[in-house]
Amino acid sequence: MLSKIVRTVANQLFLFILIFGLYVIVHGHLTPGGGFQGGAVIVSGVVMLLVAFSSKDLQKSLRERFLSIMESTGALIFAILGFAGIGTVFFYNFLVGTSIFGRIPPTGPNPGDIWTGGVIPLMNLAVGLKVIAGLSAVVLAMALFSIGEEIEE
Amino acid sequence: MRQVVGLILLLVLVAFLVWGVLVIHPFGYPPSDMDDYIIENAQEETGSNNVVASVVFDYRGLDTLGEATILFTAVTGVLLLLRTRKRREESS
Amino acid sequence: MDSLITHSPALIVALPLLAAFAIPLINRAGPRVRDIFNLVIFGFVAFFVAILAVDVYSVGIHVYTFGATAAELALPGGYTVPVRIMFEVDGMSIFMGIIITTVTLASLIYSLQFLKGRTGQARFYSLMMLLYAGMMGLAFTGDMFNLFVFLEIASIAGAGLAAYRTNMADAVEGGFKYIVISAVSALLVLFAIGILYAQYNVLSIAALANYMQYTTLDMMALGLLGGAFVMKLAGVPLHMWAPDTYTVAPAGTTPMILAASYTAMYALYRMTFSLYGGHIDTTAIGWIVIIIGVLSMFIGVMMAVHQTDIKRMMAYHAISQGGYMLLGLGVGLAVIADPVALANYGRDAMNGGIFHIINHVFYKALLFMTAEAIFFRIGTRDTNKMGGLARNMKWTTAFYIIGALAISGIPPLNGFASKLLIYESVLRFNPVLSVIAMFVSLVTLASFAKVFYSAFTGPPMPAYKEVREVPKSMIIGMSILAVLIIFFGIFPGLIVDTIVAPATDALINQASYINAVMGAVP
Amino acid sequence: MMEHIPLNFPFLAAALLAGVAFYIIIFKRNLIKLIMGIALLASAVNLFLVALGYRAGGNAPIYTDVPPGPMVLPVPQALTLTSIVINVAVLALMLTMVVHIYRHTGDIDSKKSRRLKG
Repeated sequence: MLSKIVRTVANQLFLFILIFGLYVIVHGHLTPGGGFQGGAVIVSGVVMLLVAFSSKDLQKSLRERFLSIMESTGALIFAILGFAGIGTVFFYNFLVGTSIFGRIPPTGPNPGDIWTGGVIPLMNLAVGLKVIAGLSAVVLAMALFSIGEEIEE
Repeated sequence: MRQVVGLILLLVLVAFLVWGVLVIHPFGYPPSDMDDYIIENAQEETGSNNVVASVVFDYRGLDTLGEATILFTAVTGVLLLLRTRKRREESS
Repeated sequence: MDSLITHSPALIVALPLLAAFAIPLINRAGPRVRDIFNLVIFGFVAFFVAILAVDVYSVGIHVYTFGATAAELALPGGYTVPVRIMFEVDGMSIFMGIIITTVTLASLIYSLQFLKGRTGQARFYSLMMLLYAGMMGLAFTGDMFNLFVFLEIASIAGAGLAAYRTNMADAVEGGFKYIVISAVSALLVLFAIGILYAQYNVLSIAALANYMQYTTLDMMALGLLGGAFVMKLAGVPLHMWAPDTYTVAPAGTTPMILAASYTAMYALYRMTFSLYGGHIDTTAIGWIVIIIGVLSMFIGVMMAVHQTDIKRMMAYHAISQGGYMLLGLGVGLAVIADPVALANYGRDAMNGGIFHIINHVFYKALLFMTAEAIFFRIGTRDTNKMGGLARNMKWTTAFYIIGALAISGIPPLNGFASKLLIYESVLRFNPVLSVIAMFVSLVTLASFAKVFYSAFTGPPMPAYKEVREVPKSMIIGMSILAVLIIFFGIFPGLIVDTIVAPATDALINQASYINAVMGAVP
Repeated sequence: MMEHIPLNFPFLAAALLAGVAFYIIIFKRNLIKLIMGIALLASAVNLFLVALGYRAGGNAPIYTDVPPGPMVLPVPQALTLTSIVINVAVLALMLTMVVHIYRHTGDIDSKKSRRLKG
């Protein structure tokens, strides 16, 4: 547990890190970034909280069970999105041309449209969810284990 | 003994790699049959402006599923190894 | 049904992945629901493997392109280079698939009661499914980078499982050794993939084989790939991890980790036959493979003889038996350029080497399971502390005898069938090698007989008077393998004709592997 | 052949980085240093992959408001992304195991902790 100044600043800063990470995830099909990168940004925020507060405090608000479910959900959504293309072929981008994220951008340089990309934005979200939960769980579990705390199944 | 074998192995590997640097294509001028197809058709086929994202999630989507799986595997492994032995769950 | 067959390669990999992701959620409903869910999913997967096998044996190579507009469409319309990831299932791939699926089924059933009352079951099963998916993907894939990804999935899942018993220091060390070896070898593979990609700008194995020029860089890539896969399959100069890891891995998973090292052997064959075949100096490479094989055979068995830890002894025998497979395939590779010698004995040697993979995985899996059954009941793996177990553990003893006779090449069990094929064909290639192989087999018999006498016969030790037979699910798991061993031993000709010969043909016939993807492209 | 060398310095850097990594993996006995060696080898491979895809004067392969000109190859970037995540996963698992080994033996020297003789 660090000083009050650090804790307050970390608390405020976490919100901005969260927003930036979500921005990177959501715009993954338009700008550099994507689910993995944005997820890693948010996890860096979690690590910051872990440093500022003690891992036991963090465990109260961020339970391993919750993280585990969240990770499984993210992975399942991703795999099911791949599965959903099975009408044609596994991993077929079946949303291109439909009304959900289905717009096709003009060929060549363009300003970018968020409603493009088919399943790619959805997969980015799923992967983002998975990475946030997975890496937070790893960091938290290692921090808790190193101080000899009990880890939930 | 181990040191000598290790040193020889190391020198052979490094010499091998440096030799590879000499014969590889010049930096900045790679062959690009497959990538040209992707750069030209990614927008039309996947609707994504970010060609890397279209490679990651569409053209090579299975790799990304594998990658997500590896992350899942590692997290599962870490949580499996760091489990505490105090409580016995599922005693049924 | 047709669409099921078309999609079966994807489903075989995707269903276990989905199951693995879902297990932490399903586990909330209780362990019984989770076990049933596991078995049901695995039943479906086994069914898909079966229909895919029938399809591959009757129709030929099965190509499945992920994300294309049609599954068979390996090349994008009007383009000459494959762009997407594809699975390419030929006789050899489905052969590995059959091995892995059978062993996993036995392990899964065996683990049901083995794990009872232990912690971390949900994650254990999750990792088991992931290991299965990783091995199947490795066997099916037709894409270099995808091969790397599946190699890593199998490695990480295997390491996590090997270190499962974290209260034992040995277990964590065994797991750590495994993951270090796996990580280094996977990075070497990735380096090689980068080198190949730099020159040809494709990643599909068939396309790479099609464009292969065999430049200096390709030679480097072959060296890196060969080193990495020999490390992963525990070939002799790089075998040190295998005894540690096999010894400590919990029962159900030791056979799977063993199978994982043979998928690395499959990858080695895929590289030398399908990717580089026709360009490399096959005689020289073949002799290198033979030398590694003979060294593994000899050093493995010599290290095994004086072990007192029963699983460790079996692990050294696994290295030694791996040598037989390398010997058989090495002889085939050495004569592949010579059609007469290939027809005379080269093909038989390869049949023997490939047949030995399935035989060895089955009987070694059975032996590992009996060793763990003993450990399960009496809590030690030291053969000097065992004695008289035959009285109380009749089934386990019977399974041990079947496994030990099979590994020593005693007729009518399956080890005899494949070893005879190897002896006969290698004798015509080089008699010295054949004599070494027979000698190794004798030492193997001696070593297993010694353990049998010290562990199972004799008066029962006072401490083990109350030892009972292991639970039913463990016996069922072992008996699946025992029945297969006997069946393979009685009908070796049938097995060789139906599943082994297509695998050999798939390796020898590089052109059909390339054409399945590249089609009529010149 | 020789005129490529100044141009090929990214490849040379990758090769030398791999050399350092191999040195650490072969000679260092501290398990944490071994893991660092593997991480370094992973970095070398990633650097090599990214360098493969560079096209002289190329832009990032993203069409959103891209200036005219050639684009660098997208596939190596995707491969590198995959490889980075894989290495994170491997490192996490390896570090967990080292923590356990330290718990059991009180030491992270490979000579001492590998009591099992091969």
